[in-house]
Amino acid sequence: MSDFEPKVVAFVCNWCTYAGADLTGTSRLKYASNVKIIRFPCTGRIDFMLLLKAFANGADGIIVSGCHPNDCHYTSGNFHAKRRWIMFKELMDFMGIDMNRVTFSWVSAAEGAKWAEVVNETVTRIREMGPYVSYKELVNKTIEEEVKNE
Amino acid sequence: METTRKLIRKHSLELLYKKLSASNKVYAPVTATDKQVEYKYNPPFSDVTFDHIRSTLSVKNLVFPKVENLFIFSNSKTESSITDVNLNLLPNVVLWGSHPCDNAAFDILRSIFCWDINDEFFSKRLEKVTVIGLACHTSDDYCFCTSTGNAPNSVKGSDILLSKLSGGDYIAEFITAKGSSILASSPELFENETEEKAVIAVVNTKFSHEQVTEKLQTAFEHPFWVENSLRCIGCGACTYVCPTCACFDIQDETKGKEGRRYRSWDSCGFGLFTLHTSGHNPRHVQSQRWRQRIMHKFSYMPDRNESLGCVGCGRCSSACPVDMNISEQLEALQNI
Amino acid sequence: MSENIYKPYLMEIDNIIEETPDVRTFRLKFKNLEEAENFSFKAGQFGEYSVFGEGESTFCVASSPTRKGYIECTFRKAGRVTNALANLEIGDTVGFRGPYGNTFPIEEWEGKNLLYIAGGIALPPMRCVIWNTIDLREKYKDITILYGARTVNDLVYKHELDEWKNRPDIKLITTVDPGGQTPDWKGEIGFVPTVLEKVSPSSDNTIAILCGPPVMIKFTMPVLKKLGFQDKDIFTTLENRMKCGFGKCGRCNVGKVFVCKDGPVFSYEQILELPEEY
Amino acid sequence: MNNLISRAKELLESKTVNVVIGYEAGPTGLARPAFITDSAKADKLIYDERCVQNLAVYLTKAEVKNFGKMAIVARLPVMRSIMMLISEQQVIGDNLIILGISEDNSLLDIASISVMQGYIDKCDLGNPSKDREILAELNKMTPEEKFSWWQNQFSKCIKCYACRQACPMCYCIRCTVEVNQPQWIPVQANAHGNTEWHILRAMHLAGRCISCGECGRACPVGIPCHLLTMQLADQVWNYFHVHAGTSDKMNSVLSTYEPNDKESFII
Amino acid sequence: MARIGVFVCHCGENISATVDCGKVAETIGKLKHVVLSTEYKYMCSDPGQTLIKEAIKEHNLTGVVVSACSPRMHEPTFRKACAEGGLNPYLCEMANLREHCSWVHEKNELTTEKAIDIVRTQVEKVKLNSALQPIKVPVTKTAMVIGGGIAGIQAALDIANTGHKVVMIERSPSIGGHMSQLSETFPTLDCSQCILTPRMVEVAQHPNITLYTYAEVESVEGFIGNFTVKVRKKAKSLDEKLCTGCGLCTTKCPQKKIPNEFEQGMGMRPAIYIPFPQAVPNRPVIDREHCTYYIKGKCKICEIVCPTKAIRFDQPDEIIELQIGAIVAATGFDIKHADFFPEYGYGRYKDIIDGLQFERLASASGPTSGVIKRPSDGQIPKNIVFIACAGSRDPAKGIAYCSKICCMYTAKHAMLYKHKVHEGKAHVFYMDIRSGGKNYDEFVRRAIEEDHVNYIRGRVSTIYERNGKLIVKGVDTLLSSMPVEIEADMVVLATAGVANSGAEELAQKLHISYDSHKFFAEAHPKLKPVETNTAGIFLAGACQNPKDIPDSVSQASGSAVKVAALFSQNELTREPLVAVVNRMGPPLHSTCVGCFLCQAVCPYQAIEREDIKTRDGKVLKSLAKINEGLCQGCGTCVALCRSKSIDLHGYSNNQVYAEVVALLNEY
Repeated sequence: MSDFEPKVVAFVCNWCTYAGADLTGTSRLKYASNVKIIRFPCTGRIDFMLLLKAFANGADGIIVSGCHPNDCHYTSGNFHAKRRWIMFKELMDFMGIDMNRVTFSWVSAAEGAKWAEVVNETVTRIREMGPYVSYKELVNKTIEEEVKNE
Repeated sequence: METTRKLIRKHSLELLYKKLSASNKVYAPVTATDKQVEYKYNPPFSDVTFDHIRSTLSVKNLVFPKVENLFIFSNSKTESSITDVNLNLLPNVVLWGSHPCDNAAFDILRSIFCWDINDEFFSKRLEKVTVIGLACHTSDDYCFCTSTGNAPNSVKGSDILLSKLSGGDYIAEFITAKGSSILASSPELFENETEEKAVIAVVNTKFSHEQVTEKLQTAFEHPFWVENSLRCIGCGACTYVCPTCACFDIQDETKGKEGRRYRSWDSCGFGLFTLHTSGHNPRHVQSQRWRQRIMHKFSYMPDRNESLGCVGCGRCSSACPVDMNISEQLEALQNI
Repeated sequence: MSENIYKPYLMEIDNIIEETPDVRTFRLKFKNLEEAENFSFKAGQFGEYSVFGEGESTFCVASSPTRKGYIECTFRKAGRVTNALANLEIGDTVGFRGPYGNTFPIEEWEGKNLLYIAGGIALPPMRCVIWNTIDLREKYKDITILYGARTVNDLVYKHELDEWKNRPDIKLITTVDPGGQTPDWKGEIGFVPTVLEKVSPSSDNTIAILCGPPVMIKFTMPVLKKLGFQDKDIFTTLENRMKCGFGKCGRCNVGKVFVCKDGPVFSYEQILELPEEY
Repeated sequence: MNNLISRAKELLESKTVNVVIGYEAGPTGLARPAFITDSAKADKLIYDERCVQNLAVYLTKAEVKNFGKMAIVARLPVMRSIMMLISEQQVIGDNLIILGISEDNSLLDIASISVMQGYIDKCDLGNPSKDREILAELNKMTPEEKFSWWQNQFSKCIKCYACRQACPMCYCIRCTVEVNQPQWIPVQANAHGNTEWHILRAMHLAGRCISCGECGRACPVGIPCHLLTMQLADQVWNYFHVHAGTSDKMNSVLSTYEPNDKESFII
Repeated sequence: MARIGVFVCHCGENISATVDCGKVAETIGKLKHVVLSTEYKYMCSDPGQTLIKEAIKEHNLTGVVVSACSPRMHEPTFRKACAEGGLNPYLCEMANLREHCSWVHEKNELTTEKAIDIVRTQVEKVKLNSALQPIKVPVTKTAMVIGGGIAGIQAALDIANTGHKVVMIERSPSIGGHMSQLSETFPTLDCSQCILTPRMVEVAQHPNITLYTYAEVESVEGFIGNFTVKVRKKAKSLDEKLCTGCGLCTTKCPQKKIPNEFEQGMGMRPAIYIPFPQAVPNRPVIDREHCTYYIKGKCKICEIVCPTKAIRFDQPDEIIELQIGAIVAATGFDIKHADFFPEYGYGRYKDIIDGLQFERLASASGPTSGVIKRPSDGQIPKNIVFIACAGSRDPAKGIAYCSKICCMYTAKHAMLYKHKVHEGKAHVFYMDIRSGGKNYDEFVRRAIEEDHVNYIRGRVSTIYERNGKLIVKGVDTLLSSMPVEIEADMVVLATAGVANSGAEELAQKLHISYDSHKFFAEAHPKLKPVETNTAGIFLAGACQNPKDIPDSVSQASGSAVKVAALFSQNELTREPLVAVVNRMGPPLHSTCVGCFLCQAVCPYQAIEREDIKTRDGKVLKSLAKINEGLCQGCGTCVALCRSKSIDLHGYSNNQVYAEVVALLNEY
């Protein structure tokens, strides 16, 4: 697995983490290129199903990041998101779906360096964990079985 | 045609099972940990149950899987190409120990899938199936096979029908050429029939399906439907466990450039089933959907497909979370 | 040909007309010439059109069987498949299964007057039979087309409406709902039933073919009856949700009638016998 | 039971209600939901341990709503469901008469929603004890064990949606599984589609599940899917100290927040 | 007919140094629906933008992806360019190849691959974009100012002077607020009333201002530009048109022992009263709670003496409905009163007073005509102690914040005292001296150095009476916490400034948020200090947090400009990136089930209830409906909606889903 390069999707809010990641760029800080960002207006907009869709489409890891509590551009979106993630994480843990593959973080528009850290730490962790075989199998194995007609 | 009847000892049955397992996939019922009876491929003989009344699901998935690929496609910038599923690669399957009601369902399914044009996904699968049925020696209140023209020891749909003898051995009745070929290939396992009688469950007739069909001709607007379906919660349990329900959906699924078109089980119990894009729904309330299910099986199918759409297995009633008992309702319908 | 009855023909989009912002007409040509040779259909039949990866959608063949070498379909962006279809370009590939269903009994109509009444997006299922009878013009007597839409913008086949308007052997009446007209609108203003009553075509030796939204049908039927049309001389098409197209998937039935097999064309006489499930 | 029958008769005869939703015994001896519109038929009503279905599911069903004023036989889970349905504006409390049934199967005097609230407040609102035991067992497993345990369960799922239909809180006109733009949940009943369906269902009931267990009981293939929502109900209590269905004015946990909600995993 | 054009920018070498732009353009060109995929050195330059505009026309593009820098930088630029090229600007998306790719990664194949993934994702998204039109909201050009203190007065005058109508609501009988109670103001020591009363009069006489005193906001509905406000005009028991303000009634009223609010309870007033001589309007009201007639049913002396027969005992409260375009909340603050400081014996000892009471004592128009007399016996205190931070910055008392004005007014009080009682001694206990502000610190230094006020850094632990003196015990933390004991004749507490009574209720009526101290919350602590979270409602003065006069006035002018800016347009134009509720066909077929959980998550009260009714008014169904005027497009409701009946323009479910799929799959 030494040459395994994980695919990591980042779901970030426009006002804090996206801007923070812009600052990482402006500051020319380097981080792993495995992470690709999808922009949302607010963490409150991020549907938990999208995380599953990312795994189903082959992501090995996920980062979800937005404004620090109290800093939400829309006042409360991140607070709602927080409750949503608490519940989601508990459910995933209960079902044995590995939440160590998801990094939840608050990265503000000023924390360009933190963004680089979050990315690098996540990529290193996922690289060690290897590809997310069990979720991929969930999607692929069943199709193969159906092709074989049971 | 006069059928051959042979005796097969319990231990020979095991030998037969093992022999068949070596060259086929054998699909046989086992009792799962949670008391549910489910069919599995090639389970150890010791796990196979001979005493179940009914499995949780029917065996229709052998010929009508819950998900089935219709073809594989591939998309490029402007082109698309289609690759067929090779149905010839389907394995031979021996369906072992299924009851006469489930076996009778194959003909009914054929009347749906092949009534007009031949659905080769269904028919090719059916060709590959050899049915070693097992006559019922027990039954329960949900059973009503005798009301639908079946019987606990009906040979309909079976290639071989086993019946349990009071001593624990079995009578094997060879009904079709497929069945006889098994006898021909393993004559050593069978003995001649004795005087011992088979134990056959008693299932009382609850209604006359002919009368029900007759009544339904004019019952479309009857208040019966609303009154008797108020407690129906609109799930698809009855249709999915049913051995003869064959409604399906067709969907696409892609991953990157590749994808497949498949069909999957669908249920007339769902509102979405008939919902138009405009939001209009011809069957917009549950009573209409419940009516559709009964009408389809007991009126439309006798009319269009020349077969009754029900084998009287009672699965839909036992699976129903709110006790929508179909034989009770049919009994009532007979008398409206 | 394969026995896979679910396998569509591969068709290439030969032309696209943007009828309204939401409505498109595609002209489709078979990619495989052999398939094109063996293909035939009749007025009133429908098919399953597909975008690979999105699924199938059901609509009528909108072109006339008298025009060989291609088929046309007209659809409105409404669901997943039609939205995907609307995104396609000339040269792209789509799937087509069909033709399915019964046909308009145009042979039986020979020697009669034809009155076509359509509302909104219901002209496409009728366009096929309209062109079919126009192309066999000498076999029919008067042909009258009454077409209404909510607004001028919602009228489809604008170029063909012009053509029909200018033909001496066709009487075309177009109308838009009150408020839906533009300053230079020259047609009628009013709902289809009202305009029908005003035009008051004779029912003598005439077949009426009626397609439109349920509310239009509901209010047009009494007018037709008043004009003296018999139930057996009024035809319409039913459109139920469909998947397979050949009477197996179980959803389009109205009572014991499969719309996909026994329809989509029904006489009003037949409709009256159906339970109200459409 | 006699109390229940006489009360039902009285309500129907006085035209206070048009229907009494309760239980009757079916031909196989099972209890099942019954809709009594005629006081002469009120004798059919039963109440005992066999009466398990959550009748609140009917309060949002179109054909039942048409009755207008109705009375409903309600044990604790049904009462809590009613609270949830009122708070989510699906049911108007004034149109409803609660025929409350206590833990020892006797008729309660529930004159109003606030009386019902008082009754609920006095009850044990946690998960049923038999489910608590299974939950504890499951929570002891390793993640891999949990995954395979649940995958084994989900492999049985046929997507009949009995779990959804039996749930009083799954009253949506359109379920997410019926949305195809985008196709959030794969339509087919395979490992992938089934897993995501059960995740979706549990998440949609997070903070809304009142632990009646009806989803698991309704499942024709025996998937204990109620454990998913019950686990979340436990967690809702742990994190937010809220029990669903305890007030008719409550906002759901996921549609509200406290600035100081505690979590330990966001960096 | 999706026809997408993709433009890959080199950004000089900023992108092309690490990303193989040629390869990106070539790979993306092979995607379905991409009809043009090209690269250019500087897309944001004029020639770059021209490239886009020409391509839109030439290729009849239905979508554009500019693969360049962050959309936070140039999205407006390229959207504008697209609009100029004839393409709806919302059909343009940007792929961030610079900040999120070339600048943060080394030059290698992986970086180029990532760039391709990023662009592909935006291509898939833009196919699902829809042409949006900016939202137009009509604007009613009448502002409402709630509160007639200095902040409200300033805001009202500034708005009125821009030519727009203003309605001012004041709940007490006169405008003027706390400033009218003050004696002199820091740091200039000019007379408060002298600078305030002309402005009060101006408000009353301004042709653009309608003043409602003795009135309160009853309810607020609607949204920016379109509020409907119901105002309760409390009965003054007086026909204001007839009353000349002669004041005869107030002198004849037999009930004279009512604590005077204006004098902070230091004086008395009758039941029919004008709050203070310079009140605007200068008309009395009857205090029905204390009036003998309302209590006992007889008296009516005022009616008898009134020369113009203006008294109306049976006058009811009146509710008026006003159409308002913008609201300025300027409801001010209050200070902590009795019982809050048991350790200081406030309430037990008459000679412990609060700052506002001292203002009245020092005021020439006050109960003592400006002579500093202590309340208990009217003696002039010779030794006076001022205690700053009484309550403020004391988390134990639940007030963690600094009340901001106390340091300054305490210095002023000490100074005024020294100016009036030359031989007296003034002591000030303080924690820190906060005197930031123009000439503020100089002012405090003056008190200490020129007026010899004794500043002691330390807290007072207790005050008790001994031999007619108030013994103030504290420590001097600058002198190694030496205990300090002062025998004072009078003690003045600079009590904490707190939210005004009724602030919470009003905030709820206005649907604006407020903090845990019930001060109104600004939309952003730095960048939107005047706005609230509800569009069209602004803040001025101490209702947001305690402020001094110049700060209140500045903020008032600030909010006035916000209102004027809003009123400068006939229609409000808003970004159309708002939520929408699915209305599949006729509303009856909407997939919304009406659970209204979305209402609870919306921070902007943008979700309304829409009842679908039959012709005879029976409600068939209730649906959520988004008020486009209020929605800010956060999308929290979208993620919450179980039936996916709400979607968000610009970040629709279809779009974000397509992005996830496109990011992870190659086509």
